[in-house]
This record gives sequence, C-alpha cells and structure tokens, in this order.
Amino acid sequence: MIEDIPILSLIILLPFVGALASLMLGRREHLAKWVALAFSAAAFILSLLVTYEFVVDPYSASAGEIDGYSNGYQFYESHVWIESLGINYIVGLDGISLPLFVLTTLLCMLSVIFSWDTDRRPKEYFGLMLVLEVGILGVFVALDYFMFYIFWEIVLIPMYFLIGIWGGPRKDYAAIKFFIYTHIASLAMLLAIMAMYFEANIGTFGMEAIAGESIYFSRGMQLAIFAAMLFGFGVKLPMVPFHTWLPDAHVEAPTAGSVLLAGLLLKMGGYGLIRVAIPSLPSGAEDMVPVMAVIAVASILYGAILCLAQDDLKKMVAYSSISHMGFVLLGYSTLGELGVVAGVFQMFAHGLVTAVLFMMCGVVQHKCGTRLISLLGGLARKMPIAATLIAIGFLASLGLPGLVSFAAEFMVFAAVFFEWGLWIFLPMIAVAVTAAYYLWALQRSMFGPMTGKIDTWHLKDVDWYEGVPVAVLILLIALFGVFPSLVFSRIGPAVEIALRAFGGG
Amino acid sequence: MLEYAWLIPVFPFLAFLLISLLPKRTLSWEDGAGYAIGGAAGALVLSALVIGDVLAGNTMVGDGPKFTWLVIANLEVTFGIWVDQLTAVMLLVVSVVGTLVVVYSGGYMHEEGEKRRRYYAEIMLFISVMYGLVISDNYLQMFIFWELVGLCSYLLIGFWYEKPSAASAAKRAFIVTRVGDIMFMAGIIILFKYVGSLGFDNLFGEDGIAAVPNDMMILATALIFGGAIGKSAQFPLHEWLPDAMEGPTTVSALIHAATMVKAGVYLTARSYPLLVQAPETLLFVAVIGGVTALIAATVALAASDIKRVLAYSTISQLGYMTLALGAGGYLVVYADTAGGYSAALFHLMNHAFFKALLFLCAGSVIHAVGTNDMRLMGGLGKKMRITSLTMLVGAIAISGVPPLSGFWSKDEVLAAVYNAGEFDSLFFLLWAMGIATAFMTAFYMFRMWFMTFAGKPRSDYHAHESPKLMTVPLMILAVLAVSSGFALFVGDGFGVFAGESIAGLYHGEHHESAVDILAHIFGDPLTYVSLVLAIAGIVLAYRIYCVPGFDRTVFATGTAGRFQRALQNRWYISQFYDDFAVKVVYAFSLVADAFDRVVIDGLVNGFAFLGARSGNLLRKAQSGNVQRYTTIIVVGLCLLLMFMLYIAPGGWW
Amino acid sequence: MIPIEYWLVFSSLLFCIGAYGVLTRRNAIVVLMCIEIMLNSANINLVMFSSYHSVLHGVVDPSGYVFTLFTIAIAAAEVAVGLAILLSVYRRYQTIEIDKISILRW
Amino acid sequence: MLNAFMPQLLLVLFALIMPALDYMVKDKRWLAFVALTPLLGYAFALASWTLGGYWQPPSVETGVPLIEVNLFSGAFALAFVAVGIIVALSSPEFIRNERNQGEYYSLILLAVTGMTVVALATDLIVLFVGLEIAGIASFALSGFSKKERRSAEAATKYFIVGGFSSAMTLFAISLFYGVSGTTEIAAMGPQMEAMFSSVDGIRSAATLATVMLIAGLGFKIAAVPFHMWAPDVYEGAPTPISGLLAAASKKMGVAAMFKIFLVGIVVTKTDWEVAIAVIAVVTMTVGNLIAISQSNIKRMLAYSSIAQAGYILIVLPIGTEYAVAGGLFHVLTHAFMKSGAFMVVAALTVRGIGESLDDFRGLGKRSPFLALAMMLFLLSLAGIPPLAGFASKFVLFSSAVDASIDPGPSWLVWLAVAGVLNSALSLYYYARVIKKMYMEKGPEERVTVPTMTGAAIVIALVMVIVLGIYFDAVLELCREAAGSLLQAIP
Repeated sequence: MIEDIPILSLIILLPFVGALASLMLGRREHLAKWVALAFSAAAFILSLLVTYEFVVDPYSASAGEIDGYSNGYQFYESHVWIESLGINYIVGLDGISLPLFVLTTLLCMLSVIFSWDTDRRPKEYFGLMLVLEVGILGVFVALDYFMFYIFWEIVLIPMYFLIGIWGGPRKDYAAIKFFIYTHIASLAMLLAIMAMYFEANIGTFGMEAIAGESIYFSRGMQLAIFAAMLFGFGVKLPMVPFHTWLPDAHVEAPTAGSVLLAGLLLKMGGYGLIRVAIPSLPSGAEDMVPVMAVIAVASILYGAILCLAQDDLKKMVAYSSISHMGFVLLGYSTLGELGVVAGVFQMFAHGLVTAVLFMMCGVVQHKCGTRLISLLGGLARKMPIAATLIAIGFLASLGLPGLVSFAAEFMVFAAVFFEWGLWIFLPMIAVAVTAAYYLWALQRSMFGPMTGKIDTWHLKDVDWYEGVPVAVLILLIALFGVFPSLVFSRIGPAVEIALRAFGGG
Repeated sequence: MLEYAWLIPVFPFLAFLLISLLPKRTLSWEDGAGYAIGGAAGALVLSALVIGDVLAGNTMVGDGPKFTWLVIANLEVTFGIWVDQLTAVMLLVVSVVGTLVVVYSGGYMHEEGEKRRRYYAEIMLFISVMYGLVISDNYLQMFIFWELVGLCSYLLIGFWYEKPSAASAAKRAFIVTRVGDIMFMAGIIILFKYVGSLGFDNLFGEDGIAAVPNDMMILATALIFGGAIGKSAQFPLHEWLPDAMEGPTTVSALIHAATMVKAGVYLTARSYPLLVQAPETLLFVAVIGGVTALIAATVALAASDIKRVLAYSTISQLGYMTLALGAGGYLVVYADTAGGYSAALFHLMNHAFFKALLFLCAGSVIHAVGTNDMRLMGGLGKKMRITSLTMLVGAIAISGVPPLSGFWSKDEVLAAVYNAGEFDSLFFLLWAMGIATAFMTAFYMFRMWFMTFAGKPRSDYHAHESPKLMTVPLMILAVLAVSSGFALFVGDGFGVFAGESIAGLYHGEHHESAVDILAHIFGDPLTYVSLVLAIAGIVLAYRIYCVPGFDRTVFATGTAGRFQRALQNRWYISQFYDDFAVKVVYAFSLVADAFDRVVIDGLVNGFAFLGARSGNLLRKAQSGNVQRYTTIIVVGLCLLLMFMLYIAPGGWW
Repeated sequence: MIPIEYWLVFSSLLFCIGAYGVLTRRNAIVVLMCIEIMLNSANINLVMFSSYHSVLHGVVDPSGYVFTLFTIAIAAAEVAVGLAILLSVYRRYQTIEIDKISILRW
Repeated sequence: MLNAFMPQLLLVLFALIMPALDYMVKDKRWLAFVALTPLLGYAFALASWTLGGYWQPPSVETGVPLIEVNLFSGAFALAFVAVGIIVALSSPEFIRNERNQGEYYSLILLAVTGMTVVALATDLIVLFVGLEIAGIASFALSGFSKKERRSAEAATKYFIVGGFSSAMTLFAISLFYGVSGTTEIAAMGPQMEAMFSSVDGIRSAATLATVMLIAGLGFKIAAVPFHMWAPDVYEGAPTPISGLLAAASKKMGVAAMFKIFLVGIVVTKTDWEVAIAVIAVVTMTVGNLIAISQSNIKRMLAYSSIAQAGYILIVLPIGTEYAVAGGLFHVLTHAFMKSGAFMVVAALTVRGIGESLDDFRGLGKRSPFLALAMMLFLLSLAGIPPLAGFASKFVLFSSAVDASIDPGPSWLVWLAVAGVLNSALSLYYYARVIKKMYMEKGPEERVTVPTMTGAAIVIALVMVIVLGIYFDAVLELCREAAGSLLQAIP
C-alpha cells in the first residue's frame, strides 16, 4: 500500500499544510499548538511507517524503481520540474538520510510539545516551526541539487523569524548574523553546485547523475568545488573558524528554536558533506583531507576549551555543539567507511542529546529566569527531576558509554587511529575537557548550596510539557546507546555506496 | 551454570529499576533498602554458584553466548561473558562486600530520609555495572562498564551534593579517572586496529598477539595500564581518591576500597597475556605501583581525617597490588611461575575484606561521633566495643601480623618483588620501598586506632554502639579478614583461584602443599624483616599516640615540621592539580574565549561594520548637486577610456 | 574639401564646450542650452559622416541626414519638456540655479 | 511594417485620447482602466505568442528593416507592458488629488511605447528615438506631483542628467556611424571590421564611442558611476513612477545594451568586456553598500536597483546565449519584484504612511497582506528561494560559471562570486526592513489596502511566486529569445 503513494512528498507536505492552517487561524490562535501538534505528529507517525517499511520490506517499498534501489534509495520519486535546466523533483531515502529524517519529525514534534505554553503570537510561532520542518525534511530527502538548495535556503527564513521575534535580548544581532552568515555559506555551496552542473554538462541537476560524471573531473576542478562545498557545509556544521554565528544564534533563540537549530540545522551541514561533497568529488576530498582533519580537530578542541569559559549554560551547550560536530567532520576526514559511518551516527546522536540539553537550558531559564551559572546553584534540591534530566543530558553529551554518543565517538577515534595513528591523542584531550566543563557546570548550577541570587522560593520543577519530550529523548538516547546497531546497520550499507568512488574505502 | 553468569548483574539492575521508577507511595520498605538487599543477595547467590563452578574447574573463556553489538565496515564488536578464575576472585569480592555494605547501609543511611531512595538506586546500579565489568569478555564492553562504575562513583561521592566539597570532589574524581579512561580507550583502539577485534579470545590468542607490532604492544599495554592508573588511583592520578571520601562511608567502603578501585588492578591482571609480551610495560607497572605505595603511605602518616587515612592506605595497598603485578609479569616471563600474579590477586581479595571492614568501622565511628577528625575523637573503645574490636582486627590484618590475612598476601607480594630482582635489579629498590611501606602502614594504622579508641575523649560527644544492622556486617567482615588469608593453603598458593587463569602463559609446574607453603614462608629471612618492621610500627604508634606524655610538638618544628607540612598538604600534588586546572586550563579558556569574541567574531563584525561604514562614506558623494553628478559621469568616462585604452589591453587578469 | 579630421575636431570641441557648460553653469536655462550644443555636435558628426561614407562607397548614404532630422525633432521636444520642468521647479524653489536644488541627497 | 507597429500605434492613439477623456469622465479611475486597455491587450497578445505560441506576429519583410518582431523583443516588451499594467493599476489612488490625470496616463503609455520601440529596434536611429520617447515621457512623469518640491527637483535632475547622457549616447552613435558607415545594428560589426582593416587608428575612435555609449546607456540602467541621479529621482518621483523607472525604464537600457554590445559591436568584445565586467562588479557592490545605510525605503530600493543593474551587466562580458537568457529572465523577474516593492510603498503612501524605514515598524500587524507582500518581494530581490529572484539570479550567475568552465576564460567565474557575495550583502538591508515590519513594535491601528494598488501588488506577487516555483516556460522563452538576439550576429 505504502509504495503506491508518494509518501515522502506527503510527509514534506503535511507540515506545510499545517503551517498554512496555523497561520490562517485568525483569532482562534490558542488552537495553533493543537494544529501544530496534529500535523507534526502525523508527519512523525508517517515517518515511523516509512522506517518500518524501509527496514522490514525494502524491496517492495521501492517497487518499480530498480534504478533507485541500486543506489540504496527507497521511496524514490522522480518528476520533471524545470525541463529546460534539467531540474527534477527527486526524493528518496537511504540509510544516511533515514535516521536524520526520522530525527527531524521527532524533534519537531517534541519541540511543539515543549513550546506548549507559548502565548506570544502562537499562530506565527507554530506556523514558522512547521515551515522549518518542511525545509529540513526537504534537505534530507532531496536528490536534486536545485531542490536541495531550495530547501536548504527555506530553512533560513523561519529560523530568522524564530530568533528575531521570540529571541532573547540580543535577538536582532543574532538573527541577522545567523541569516547572513549562513546565507553566504549557502551561496558558496550554490556556486559549487553550478560548477558541478556545468562541468558535468549532462543537462540535469540530479545528484546521482552528476556524481556519475563528477568523479572524473580534473583534480583541480574537484579541489575547487570541494573547497567551496566544504565552506558552504562547514559553516552550518559549524567548523572553526566559521562558527561565531552559532553561539549568538543559540543563545538568543527561543528554546525550541535552539533545539531545532542544534539538533537539525547543524546536521544539514554534515549531511550535505556526505550526501554530496565526498561521494561526488573523491579526488577533491582526498586533497582536502589535511584541511578537514585540522579543522575538525581544531573545532573539537577549541569548542571544548571555550565551553570552560562560559557562564551562560546555553552558550556552553552551544559551544559544545561546535566541539561535537567536529567529530562528524573528523570522522569524514578519514574517508573510510568506519569514520564516515561513525560521523553520520554522531550526527544522529548529537541531534538527540543536544535537544535534551537545550530543552533543559530552556527549563532552567523558564523557571529561574536566568541561565547564568554564577547565579544558579543548588537547584537539585528544589528541582530534583530537572537536575536529574540535565545530568543525564550532560553525561550523554560527554560520551558516557551506554548512552548514544559513545559509540559514535569511539568509532571516530578508532577510524582516526586507523588512518593517522597517534594523532588520535589531540582530539582525545577534548574528551577530558568535555567531562570537565560539563561536570563543573553541573557542580556549580545544580549542586552545592543555593546562591540566593535568584528567587528559589517559588521554584517549580519541570512541567509535563517540558518533562515529556525530554524523557522521550532520554529513553531514545539510552536505547540507541545500548543498541547502536539499530542505526549503524542502516547507515553502513548506504555509506558503502557513497564511498564507492574511493575504491572500496 | 556459567552460561547463566550474565544474570548476576541483572538482579541488582532490576532492583535499581524498581527503586528508581516505582511511585513514591508504593516504594517504602524503608525506601528501597529491602529491594536493594534483595538484589544484592540474589547476585550473591548466583555468584556463589558461579564461583563454585569455577572452583570445580569449569571456565567459559570465549566460548560463551555472544551478542553482536555493532558491525561496521569489516569490523564486528560482540559482547559476551567471560568467566575464569580471575573473574571468580572479583565476583567473590564484589558479591560479599557488596551485600554486606548494602545491609550495613540499612542502618547507616537510616537518617537520610527520602534521599535513601536515590542512594539505594545508585548503589544498585553500581553493583550491577561492577558485575558487568567483571564478566566482560572484551575490552570495549569492559570499557563501557568501566565508565559506568565511574559514573556511579561520581554520583555517590556527590551524594550530599549540597556540600560544595562533595560536589567538587565528585567532579574531580570523574575527571581525573577520565584522563585514565582516555588512555585506556586509546589502548583499546590500538589493539582494535591490529587485531580487528576486541574480544579477549581473539586478542589473547596467538594470532592476535602476533598481529600487534612490538612497539605498538608496548604502547597499547602502557595505555591500558593508564586506565588502571586512573581507576585504581595510582600515582600520579591518585589524588581523587582521598577527595572521594566526601561520599557516605558505605560508598567509600564499597566503591573506593573494595571494588571499583580494584578494577584497575583487575584490568591489569586481565591484560596479562598482552603485558607479558611487553616487559617494558611491566617494569613501568611495577615502578608506578612501588612509588604509589610509598607516597600514599607517607601522606597517611600525617592525615588527621579518619577516612583520609584509610583512603591513602587504600592507595598504598593498591600500589602493592600493582607492584606485584609488575613483578609477577617478570616472573612469568623469566621464571615461568605465576607467583606474583597470584600474590597480587590474593592481596586484592584480602584487602577488599579488611579495608571494607576498616571503612565500615570508621563509618560506625563517624555515625556515632559526627565528625571525621581524629583529633576530636579518643576514648571510644569503651563505648563502642564491637566497632573498636573489629577495627583492631582490620588494623592488625593490614599491618601484616600473622596469622591474619594481610600478613600472608603482603608477604607473597614482597617475596615476588624480591624474586623479580633477579631479572632486573630495580626490583630490589622497589622491594625496599615495599618494606618501608609495610612499616609505615603498621604505624599509621595503629596511630589511627589509638587516636580513635584509646585515651580520653577530646571533644563533647555522646557516642554509642551502632545498631545490629551495622555491627553484624562488621563482625562477618572481621571473620573474613582473619580467615581469608588461609585461602593460600587451599590450593597451590591461591593458584586455583588466580594462576590458573593465565595458565597458558607459563610452564612451571608449581604444586605445593600447605606445609610446603608454610615452610617456604617462614624459612625465608625476608619474612622476618617485614614482620619485625610491622611490629616496630605498631609499637612506635603505641609509644607516640597511646602512652601519655609524648610531646608531639617535635613534629611541628624544624625539618620535621616542614616534612609534616608537606605531608599534610599531600606533597602539594593536589594543589598542583588545582593550580593547573585554574591557572592554566581555565585561564587558557578565558583567553581563548576573549580571542573568540575579539578576534574571530571581531573579524566577522568588522566586515559587517566595514560594509555599513563604507556605504555611509560612499553615500556622501551623493551631494544632491546635479552638477556634481554630471562631473562624476565625465570623470568616470575618462577613467573608463583610460582603462580601455591602456590597462585592459594589457591582459593582466 | 575640408579633411574629415577638421570636422571631427570641430564637433568634439563643440561637444566639450557643451559638456563644460553643463558641468559649470548654474543657470538651468544655460545648462539646457549647453545640452542642445552637445546634441548638435553629434548632429554635425552625423551629417559629416554621412557625406564621408557617400564619398567612400560611391553611393549616397542617407541615414546620417535622416538621423539628424530625427535628432533635431527630439531635441525640440526635450527642450519643451525641460522648460516646463524648470517652470515647475521655479514655482517650488523660486530659483532655477541648479546648485540650490538639492534637498534630495544621500 | 505597419502591421508590426500596430501595438505601438495603438498605444500612441490611446495616449492621445487620454487628455481629452480626462475632461469627460468624472470618476478619474476610469482613466486608468482606459489606459489599461491597450496595455492588457498588448500583454495578452505578447503572452499568448511568446509563452503559448497560439499566435504568430506578422513578419517584417518589406522596406528598411528598422524593426524586427522576434522573441527577444517580445520578451522585453512583455516586461515593459507588465510593469506598465502594474503602474497604471496602482496609480489612480496615488494621484487621486492631482490635476490633469489624463496626461499622466498618456505619458505612461508613451513611455511604454518608447520602451517597446527600443525592444523592437534593429537600427540605431529607431533605438535612439525609442530611448528619447521613453526618456522625455519619464522626465515629465517624475515631475508630475507638481505640489511636491521633491518631485520637481527629481524631474530637474533627471532631465539634466538625462539630457547630458542622451547627448553622449547620440555622440557615441554618430561615432559608430562614422566607423561603420551604417546605423543598422546587425551590419555594424562586419562593416567596422572592414573599416578597421582599411583605415588606421580608427579602432580607438570605436573605443571612444564604446566608452561614451557605456556612459550614455549606463545612465539609463544606472550603472556606477553614472548612477547618481537614480536615488534622487526615485525618491522624489511619484512612487508608481519610481517603480516604472526602476522596473521598466532601466530595462530599456538593458535591451539597448544587449542589442548594441552583443550584436552590434561584439567584434570588439575583447576591448570592452573587462571594462564592463569591472563596472558590473563596482555597480553591484556600491549599490548594495550604500543601500545598507539608507533610511528612506524608496532610496534604498533605488540603490537596490543599481545593484540589480550590476547583476544584469555581467551578461555582457559573458555573452553566451545562456547568459543572455539569464539576463532576460532577471529583467522579467526584477520587473515584478521591484515594481511590487514600489507599489507596496505607494499603497502605504496612499494611506498616509511615510517612506522612512521606521514607518514600516509593526506593519506585520497593521497590514499582514502588505507586510507579507513586501517581505516576499524583498526576499525575492535578495535571491532567496523559492522566489522568482532566486530563479533568475541562479540562471544569471550560473551562466558566468558556465562560461568560465574550460575552455572559457576562467576569470568570468569571479563575476559569479561577486554576484553571490553581493546577494548576501543585500540580504542585510532587505532583512532590516523585514525586521522592522515583523519584529518591532509600531502603531497599532490597521491599514487597509487600497483596492487597485492591492490588485497590482497581487499580480506582482503571483508572478514572483509562480516564476520562482515553476519557471520552465519563461526560461524556455528567455533562451529562445536570447537565441533570436544572437542569431542576428552575422
């Protein structure tokens, strides 16, 4: 049944319809959250259905699309769109995009729940959130460069608004910085896409078709295009030294915005690298390996060191994202199956973990009125559940085994050692620093005596709409921490296909 | 029976789940103590069955059921269980001490009220993952549980998180051990690369060992031992353990004396098949062990906190075990005997019992007095008869006075080190350090005992003997502390337990009867050296701390004073770490943060500012005077003409 | 026959004079006249080139002449509109000195 | 020949009767509808021909081929007429208090006539005449609000700079006539080459002519440094007329430049391509930089128009068919998005709201429709997908990349780089308007949308969205149009 309907298009369309419905509510704006929940939940449920079909019944799900299946894509849809430029509407899902796709629908739904008490312009808020979901979902399923770029850019606008309207005190600065900085990066990617299109000269923007040609590009051309793409995707990732938009955007964004920003938008960068840049430009990627590796290690270390200095809980989490996404790039830079799979998994893991962290920062902000560690202290006594959840989040993020990040980090380290030997110790320093800043923050904010600088008398523990999403995420963190192969086994074959150009890794 | 060994951690884990997830109203049963005791006892029974099976000669080394955790590229990581004699020793320690501590907690933690629930949940989780660590059949699985016991240690040290010192100590413990963990992980990864598997069966097999180049083997084993340095609080990463005493005393007894800190020793012992391939690492292990034993013992001489004395004593004894393992490796390689290896494990077991006993006694004292400071105690012996007597048993045991357990194992350890001197004379030095440590151990233990129980009270308190729930475990442990040393005579000098697990590594047939062993020990003059020194230490402590009239102020002046201050400041090592963390790492992070904001972000903002600014300048050209506009047109025209006539044809682009 | 260079120099000079006037004179009417001079310099060029090409190719090339006629008509229309605009400016500003008309700037 | 001129004749005819009609109708809105009649008819005919192929225009076969109806002229004419429709539609409310409204519409019709003539022209004479018809009409239009000081000043400046530039254009044309001996655009190239080989030193005369032509037409399209009039005029002129100038008049310059540079003097391309490339880059950069510091929205849009001219100018150095198609496409989309943006400003002016950026505060609440429309126009101008501006910029910039790919000259890729960087730069000031509208608090009272202006905005909005999402047919048209332009190269 499912193979007869364009399920992916449907899932992308659902939040869009939801967004329109939400924006058109008129005066009944209190209904906006229900609309948003309904549509995001519907998208989530359908994406679970897709996952089920993908895993259980791979052949029938791609029936009739022999071509699509050979490249590992399922639910393949292809329609002509702009014939004169060879732009097609192509969507498909493989093992790399599937986890991120489901992560997207999940996090969007949970973010809607988390924002349950939003009373400021709810129509727009939930509408924009759904538009954001459309963009992100589109990026993860698009198999045509033009489409990919369009969805990529669609993401910017709702995010700009989410930061700019519902953000913190410096929202103006943060919103415009986010918008323009990431837009510049997108444009670099756009130039790279153009170059690939014309150099391939086969009159189509289809990713697979171009990849079939681009692997034969001259070395210099591959290098140039890859460099542009690395910049384009790297800013989103974000990689040092193009990361400074991130702390500002994260700190000022509303909680749900931060969750989606860190949980999903950053993943777009990592996804783009492995979906587009690396498989299509093998020689360029090989030439850029030192650059990628150095940047990755720098991001990991630098991000971690910066975290130590932060007094704002959310800013610390933001910088930690830089550090953790560095592992993605580091995994990729090995250009081996092990490292790349680990990098993809790290994206998935980071998406789950960082969502928890940002949600908990939101809870702290919400309940205490501040996120400054120096003002907090001893919260565990008043908010035991919140403290427990935040501690689990921190522990997951610092790579505690049994939780989801560990498998990714371990495999990245393994891949790095396999490739470069003892350089492994450089990124490994960050593991200790990571533990240091998380635990130190935990000590100062949650433990110890109360500082008396905030009103602790009326302090409440988490509300249901805050606790439920976090709890769901933590369950998943534990589940995929104990059974990472649930995801690894999907990523592996897809990455193997993606790395075919490297001669079997 | 062995195939059911995986059930051992399941019992406490179920207890953990029940305690943490049951609704508040349904839970009670003294807020979870009942579930905890049930979980621990279940595991104890199963462990006993498994140990029995092992004693009967059955092992499961690589032939048990496996669960594929991860397949990636051509690599496969499987999880499974591994039960041999070494596992059995650890199972014995964890199950016995674990159960007794949980029972003891029923009394000790009684006043904590609601917090008990968290306590029992965390203790159960710890016991569960500790079992998991012990029965792991590969390094990665072991590492996972290794980190999880670290987590539980962190949580339990920080049990009274309102106390800033407790919160800080918990953090320090986790971070410092993490440094070791990183090395452990690096070591694992090195092996992973060359062998392509992390299972002990593959790594320890001939193919596995042959696959690793020699220099990488040295590095990998040294790094894995690095994990042990962190977890077992070896020099220079030992300072977290005294701080960890901020946790409840039961936690100190269970985690920071009997079980978790032994994980490092266990890991080193487990890696023996690899270590013997790298004698350089073995020497490193031995030196670290010897240095740790000596340094920790010196600090214990001057400590005034009863738990810190025990903590440093623990470090010192762990140093003994490590030293023995290092020396034992030499013996395996060059003398074809498992003597040192067995000694280390023998000491591990004995130490677990008597040190848990000592800690629990200290807990009983603290429970009664309400302070840790021995300078405020005194004269407790009459009021707390059971505690004082059981603690005396523990003190004698650790001091190495026959026939209590400590004597036998310590003697075996020192003998092994001395024997290894035959192959590398450095071991003689280490042996001397061991002997010195033995003397100091006896001294500070009795210093502690005398300061606590002898003399008159030095402050106001109304001490009373602890409840049955606490004293019964003390008595059981006292019995064990007395008797566990006799395991030496059960079979081949503890060989049934330990040596067998590395049977493939040496060829020396080494069957001794109990009489032989006794003759062997007491026929060796070195035995008497250590014995005499131990008794001298006790007598000296008695002279200084028990007999009234000794002027202790001589320690506070002159060279002795400087020495004492250095000891009281823990050789300034802790201070060095603090300074390093604050003045180097944190300061560096502040500099980096400023750099990030000023330079990197400054560049970004600078470009933005430049854009806005240059726009502002350029617009000034727009004066509103139309003749200015036409003038600019003409100037532009001329420039364009010049460009096209003279510059563009040059083709410089 | 006058050499073509002379004509060219003449028209160019005329053009420059016109341009100079546009750039420097304040009175808008004078500026208008200068623009007319510039247009006429081009007319001279057109007529001159037309006859030049007729000579060169041996056939009469009328396009230059035709163009000139069109240009004259256009210039007339332009002047008409220009004067009307100046009139309306004078109503609002009470001046036609163009450097005074500068509220629109930056 | 007469057949081909039918639409222009029709437009002129209506232009002539409009002032008379002014005395006859009471409700002046009827004037707009009358003026729209020929425009709509022309637009319909053009659309059904160029996009649908339902109809074929009569071909010009007899007489001097001064004009040619082909897809290139059709596409441009379509853009001009569309802008004319939008402007005419939104004018009645804007000029409701002015006298002589009939003249206003007749001037608009004349301006459109002039522009379409430029689009049709194949001869320099016709081209110049068309330029002047449109120019003179727009001089008058920009001064139409006679009560406004600013309007009069704008007209004066426009007129003086415009006259100066016309003179330069004419002088340049006369020189071209001199070096080629023909005024027929397609014939210029070969004749010039013949002259170059026979007469010494004449090539530098051609260079001088080229420079003066760049200056003269650069005025029309407002290329730096010939742009200085544009902000003043756009600010001072009645807002719908600003829209007309930015969206149509400027494109007339583009049409003329395409014809002369890509057909007429393409033989000397090596002489001018770098110069124009430099002008293009400088134009877009300066336009965007100054736009950032503007606080008047019309002035800001003027500078944004300057920048857009820079984008389109890159077509000339690239010169491939695909590039011309991109330029054409951008002309079309820019016509809609820029005129749409100006009409939003016009609508607000009608409701008594000023033109300053701060007047836009809280517009999102006061008039969701106008704010949304403005946002989409601005985002489209910035080149954010999936709006029309993105699609056309995509084609435009990609043509630079295309041409720079081996064996093309690789420096062309820097034009694309400059273009995208400038797009990012432009986002800054567009986003600032969006921020004012949605993120800042302003007055609370609602703003109703003027009906006819609203209709004009809807047209532009629909086009901006449709051309962004499904632009296949239009792009195909642009490619064929570009083909028909470049076909003329002998």
